[in-house]
Amino acid sequence: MIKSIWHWIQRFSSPKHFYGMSAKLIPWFTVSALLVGLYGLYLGLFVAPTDYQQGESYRIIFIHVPAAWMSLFVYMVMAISSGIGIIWQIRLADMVAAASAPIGASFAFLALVTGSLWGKPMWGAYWVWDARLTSELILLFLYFGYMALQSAIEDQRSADKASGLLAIVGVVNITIIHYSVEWWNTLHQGATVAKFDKPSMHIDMLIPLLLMALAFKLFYAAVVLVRTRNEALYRDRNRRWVRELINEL
Amino acid sequence: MNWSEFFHMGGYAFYVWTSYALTLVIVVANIVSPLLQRRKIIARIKRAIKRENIELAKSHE
Amino acid sequence: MLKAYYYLLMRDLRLAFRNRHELANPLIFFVLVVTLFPLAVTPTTEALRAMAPGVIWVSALLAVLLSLDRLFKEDFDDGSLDQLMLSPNPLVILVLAKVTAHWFLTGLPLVIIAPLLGMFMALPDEAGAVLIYSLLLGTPVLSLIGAIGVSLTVAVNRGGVLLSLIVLPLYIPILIFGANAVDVAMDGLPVRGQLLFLAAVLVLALSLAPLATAVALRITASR
Amino acid sequence: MLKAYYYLLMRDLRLAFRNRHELANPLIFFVLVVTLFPLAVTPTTEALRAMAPGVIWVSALLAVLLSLDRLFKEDFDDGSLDQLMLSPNPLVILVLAKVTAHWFLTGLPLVIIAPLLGMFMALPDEAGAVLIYSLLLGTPVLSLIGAIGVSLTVAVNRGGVLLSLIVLPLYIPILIFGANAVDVAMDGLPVRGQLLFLAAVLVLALSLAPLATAVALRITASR
Amino acid sequence: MLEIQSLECVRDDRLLFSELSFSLGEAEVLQIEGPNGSGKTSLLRILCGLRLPEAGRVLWQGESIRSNREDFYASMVYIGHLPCIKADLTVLENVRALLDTRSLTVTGEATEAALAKVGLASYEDVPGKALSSGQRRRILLAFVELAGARLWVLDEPLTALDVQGVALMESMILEHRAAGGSVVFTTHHGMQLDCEMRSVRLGRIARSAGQGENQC
Amino acid sequence: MLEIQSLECVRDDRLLFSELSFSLGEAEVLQIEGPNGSGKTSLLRILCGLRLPEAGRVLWQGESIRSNREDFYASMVYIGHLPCIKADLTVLENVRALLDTRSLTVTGEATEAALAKVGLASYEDVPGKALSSGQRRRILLAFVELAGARLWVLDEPLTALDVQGVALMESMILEHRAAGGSVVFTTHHGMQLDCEMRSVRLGRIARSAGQGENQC
Ligand code: HEM
Ligand SMILES: Nc1ncnc2c1ncn2[C@@H]1O[C@H](COP(=O)(O)OP(=O)(O)OP(=O)(O)O)[C@@H](O)[C@H]1O
Ligand SMILES: Nc1ncnc2c1ncn2[C@@H]1O[C@H](COP(=O)(O)OP(=O)(O)OP(=O)(O)O)[C@@H](O)[C@H]1O
Ligand SMILES: [Mg+2]
Ligand SMILES: [Mg+2]
Repeated sequence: MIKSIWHWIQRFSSPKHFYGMSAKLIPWFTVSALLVGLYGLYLGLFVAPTDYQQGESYRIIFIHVPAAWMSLFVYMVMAISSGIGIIWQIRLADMVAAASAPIGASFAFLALVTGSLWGKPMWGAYWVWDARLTSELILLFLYFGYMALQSAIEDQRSADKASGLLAIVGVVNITIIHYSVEWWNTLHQGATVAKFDKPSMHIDMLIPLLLMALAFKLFYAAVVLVRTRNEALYRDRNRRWVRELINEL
Repeated sequence: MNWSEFFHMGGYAFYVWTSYALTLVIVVANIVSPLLQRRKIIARIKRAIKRENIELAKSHE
Repeated sequence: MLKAYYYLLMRDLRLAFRNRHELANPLIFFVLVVTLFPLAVTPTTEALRAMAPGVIWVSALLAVLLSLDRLFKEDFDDGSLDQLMLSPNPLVILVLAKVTAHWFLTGLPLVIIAPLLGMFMALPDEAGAVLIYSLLLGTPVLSLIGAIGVSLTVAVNRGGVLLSLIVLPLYIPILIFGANAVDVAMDGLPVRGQLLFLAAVLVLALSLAPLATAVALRITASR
Repeated sequence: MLKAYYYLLMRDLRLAFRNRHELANPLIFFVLVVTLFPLAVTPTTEALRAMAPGVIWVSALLAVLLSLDRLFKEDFDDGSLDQLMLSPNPLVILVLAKVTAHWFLTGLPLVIIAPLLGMFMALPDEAGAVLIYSLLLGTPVLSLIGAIGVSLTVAVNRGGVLLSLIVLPLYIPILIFGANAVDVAMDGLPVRGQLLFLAAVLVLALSLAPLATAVALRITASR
Repeated sequence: MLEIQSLECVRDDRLLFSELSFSLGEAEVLQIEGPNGSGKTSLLRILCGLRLPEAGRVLWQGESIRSNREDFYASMVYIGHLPCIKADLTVLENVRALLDTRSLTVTGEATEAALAKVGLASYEDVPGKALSSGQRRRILLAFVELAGARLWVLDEPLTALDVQGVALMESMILEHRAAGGSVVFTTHHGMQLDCEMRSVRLGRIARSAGQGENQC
Repeated sequence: MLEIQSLECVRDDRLLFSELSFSLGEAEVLQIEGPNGSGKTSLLRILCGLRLPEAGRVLWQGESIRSNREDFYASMVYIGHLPCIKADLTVLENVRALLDTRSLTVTGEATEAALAKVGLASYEDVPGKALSSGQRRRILLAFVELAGARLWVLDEPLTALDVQGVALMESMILEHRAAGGSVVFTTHHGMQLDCEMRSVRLGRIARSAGQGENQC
């Protein structure tokens, strides 16, 4: 039983099989990301009411929060699939991890920049040293570290395993950082954190927010598939299936 | 609500629209870069195949 | 097994004592960096005191960071690391021996000199004591976590800056708690919480980091 | 001669661009170290602002320091340095080419990113501008003086910390004047004097450091 | 003792060898042959478990070396392209350090005898950094001599050795074989061994997958 | 062309050679012989001006090489124990980088021909890090071929080369000699040169000053 599941997983996770299957999935993800995203934008920019405290500036929320969520989510995907790659030696998992890193990094960057753009009108400064901000910044550095290590090691297998290990260690670290910074900062600077307390949100704001979050997830799914396909092509460049595929192009 | 008011964003236009513009840039970059990458990879593999064929031909001589 | 641990530790210590001058290097670096700050800012006593915990801790951290490549780089370059990996003893034990040696040669000296620097930066006495405790608990963790970083980057040439990119984010919790303990002690508040946290992290690192390092070494050795 | 300069410069730049990721490393290190400080001290705006010039300048200095071994270490290890020394072109020119490449790859990026870090540390705008000028004048000197240090220590294995011992004291004047300029600008005072001093040091270093480096290289090559 | 089962090794774009199988019994000497870049070093590193092969297994006494590490490593010794010499340790300390990683305690006399044998008799207290390239390699010979391993894996052991050094290496291999030990080695510079010897030839430089050819 | 006048070299405590004199004319080949640690590498480095001798002088066209550096270096090329290969540059770029330090502009075809000659024809765009030890050394051969120098100084040029590589090196030296160039080299592994050849023998490993013996 277990053996047959194992065989099934292996067949299913072969780059060749993945390459064929993902081609069918990508259009669906792309189109639905576009539709959900446009609808979410419409609701967020035109329908949602003005916030009585923050004025119109709060509309940054519709990209800031989804981007911040995604940056955490993608890191978890990266760490988990790295773990799978290291423990069960499934190459596709390594490829997914490697493909996720640049996407996650760009989300983290987006969250940082939109956050600081929002911070200027709200706090009067682009940047303050608050727990959430700090851990998001460190997260960006962890992404950079992952990508730098991945490209610095020549041997592809070593690169995957080494950077995967780093991603896993990073998860432990991010959790510790988050709590430690929170504790450290509330000791001295409760005020900043209090600003984050989510006001009970108006439903007309909540719905576009959730829609945008969904759109970002769908978008990630589409992009990560394309990137993983690239990784598969590149890493299997000497295998027959890639050669045949390229010859047909 | 008229358009100029909409673009004005209650005085927060710079912050809001920079955010949205950056989002657009990043979304586009995320779409374009893997496509370019794909093109590069395919070109590279094609070159490798060509080179091998030349070498194969040579070694048969 | 214990014998292997002991021999390797001794070899590393002996190697370090062969070039006495190198022994003092992390220490001197530490002192130099700490002294740079009073030179760069207007040194009023209050300003100095306010930045002292941060400056001392950051400098200690950088000193450890810079001495990290002592840990495996040379062994990697001359092939000794291959021989370690081909040892019949568990790699974890050997890693632990090397980390111990590293701490004796960098962490410990920093702990010993720290009170002097505290004095230099006008740190009150009670905070000076906490500085020592926090460094005593914190520096072994820096060596342990650093070992993971070095083992991941040892095969990369010009890996120095890459190493810091990987290791510095991992050092941040220790830095926050270590410096914070000193900071809080300056205000005369209790610091048990911070020190307990550092101790907990030390135990955690001691049990997990050598394993991770051993795995990482096997990965990078696969040339 | 100019051709040799150009070719060597190009070779080094190309080598750097071959590993894109490495290109950003000194920069990331710079940003990371600057970030460490607010984490280690209580980050009130005034406290941050007070330490900003010092922290940013010290971090820039450390980033340059750490990237120095890029300058000759690899060439030494793989024997290319011997070939440079056997070149029919004057060694000074080749040294200058390598230093130029080093500055393009480390100093310049630091200058460009510095305003962002000024923002992180709550630096007022006018001080931010002075920060850029001071770094623009100061970082080439760091590369030039650093080159002397590396050429002296390149034959020593584990020379990293030794290098900092040699180089850091030489860096101190630049640090003092650079950081002071920013400090003074924060108070709205004129900074012409400091900037002129930095410019003078730059001219001096540009004319003397390559010569000293060339001599030092001939000495260390005599293995 | 040692069994290689259908190994495959790929580096970068190139398949170096695949379906490579052979085995090595007691008192056997095996040479890995092949031109520059044919994968000899890679093969030896796989054989020691330092590198993972793309496919295939290495067995020691019938068990995979990965599950049986301690046993395997206790009875083999490897020397590669790199000299493993610490610049700051003396010749004597260098040998001892190498032996220590294997948890071997060798008497002082045995060590001295081995150093004398490899021609470093008067060099015991010279630091590693003051040795010429050939002298460094000789320390490794002393290490191999003292390691007391049944299997020797030697990658280009003749590098930098002078004529006398080459003769020494040859006689050491013969002695080891006579005592029932086995040897796997590579070299480009003819080793004249006065004994039966098998060889594995790795293919011509194969630029792409599928072009490798190995004979056994 | 090259004249060595009563050179002396001391390393650490040991006198390696003293009062060593010889000269090298056009179209001459000279081998430096001697066991491990006898000072061959040290001699060659002195000869290039990379190392200062304890006593004695090296003259090029009758002038000291130190006062005449540009001229001397424009007409000699040296390869040592180290490969000078940049891991991140391709084979082609590596050769060009080596030539650039000498301010030589060599046509693309000439470079390709040289690479083909040393057996790296299809490796032009492979990065240095992906080369085996023998392939790295071959890049140096291409460099020597293209450098257009009259004097070649080669320290163990046969290191890591396979049989075919050794034959190539031999033929290159013969060609160079035929064109009027001269060569100084060391090697432990017999080089079969089909030409007149002189040799300088450095003494047995001398442990302390005064024991060195050199013949010329
Ligand atoms: C550089 C500045 C900022 C950064 C790096 C940042 C980062 C983050 C991150 C990482 C999250 C996700 C937290 C989680 O799900 O655990 C988040 C959520 C959020 N952020 Fe920000 N943020 C920044 C500025 C701001 C500002 C100025 C505001 C508004 C005043 C804001 C409002 C929010 C809200 C409302 C959420 C959702 C909270 C929740 O899910 O509980 N952020 N931010
Ligand atoms: N680090 C590396 N990364 C990628 N490819 C490599 C690496 N090292 C070697 N190779 C490639 O692997 C092949 C085999 O190398 P290997 O070192 O095993 O050869 P070898 O038979 O030992 O050669 P030599 O006789 O020159 O020592 C070579 O063609 C080389 O191009
Ligand atoms: N860096 C050094 N410091 C001190 N002594 C050295 C150094 N390098 C070499 N020696 C000593 O100088 C002597 C000559 O070394 P050299 O490298 O010139 O020998 P070689 O003839 O090239 O030997 P090999 O055949 O082993 O390459 C050796 O006895 C060695 O002990
Ligand atoms: Mg080899
Ligand atoms: Mg030599």
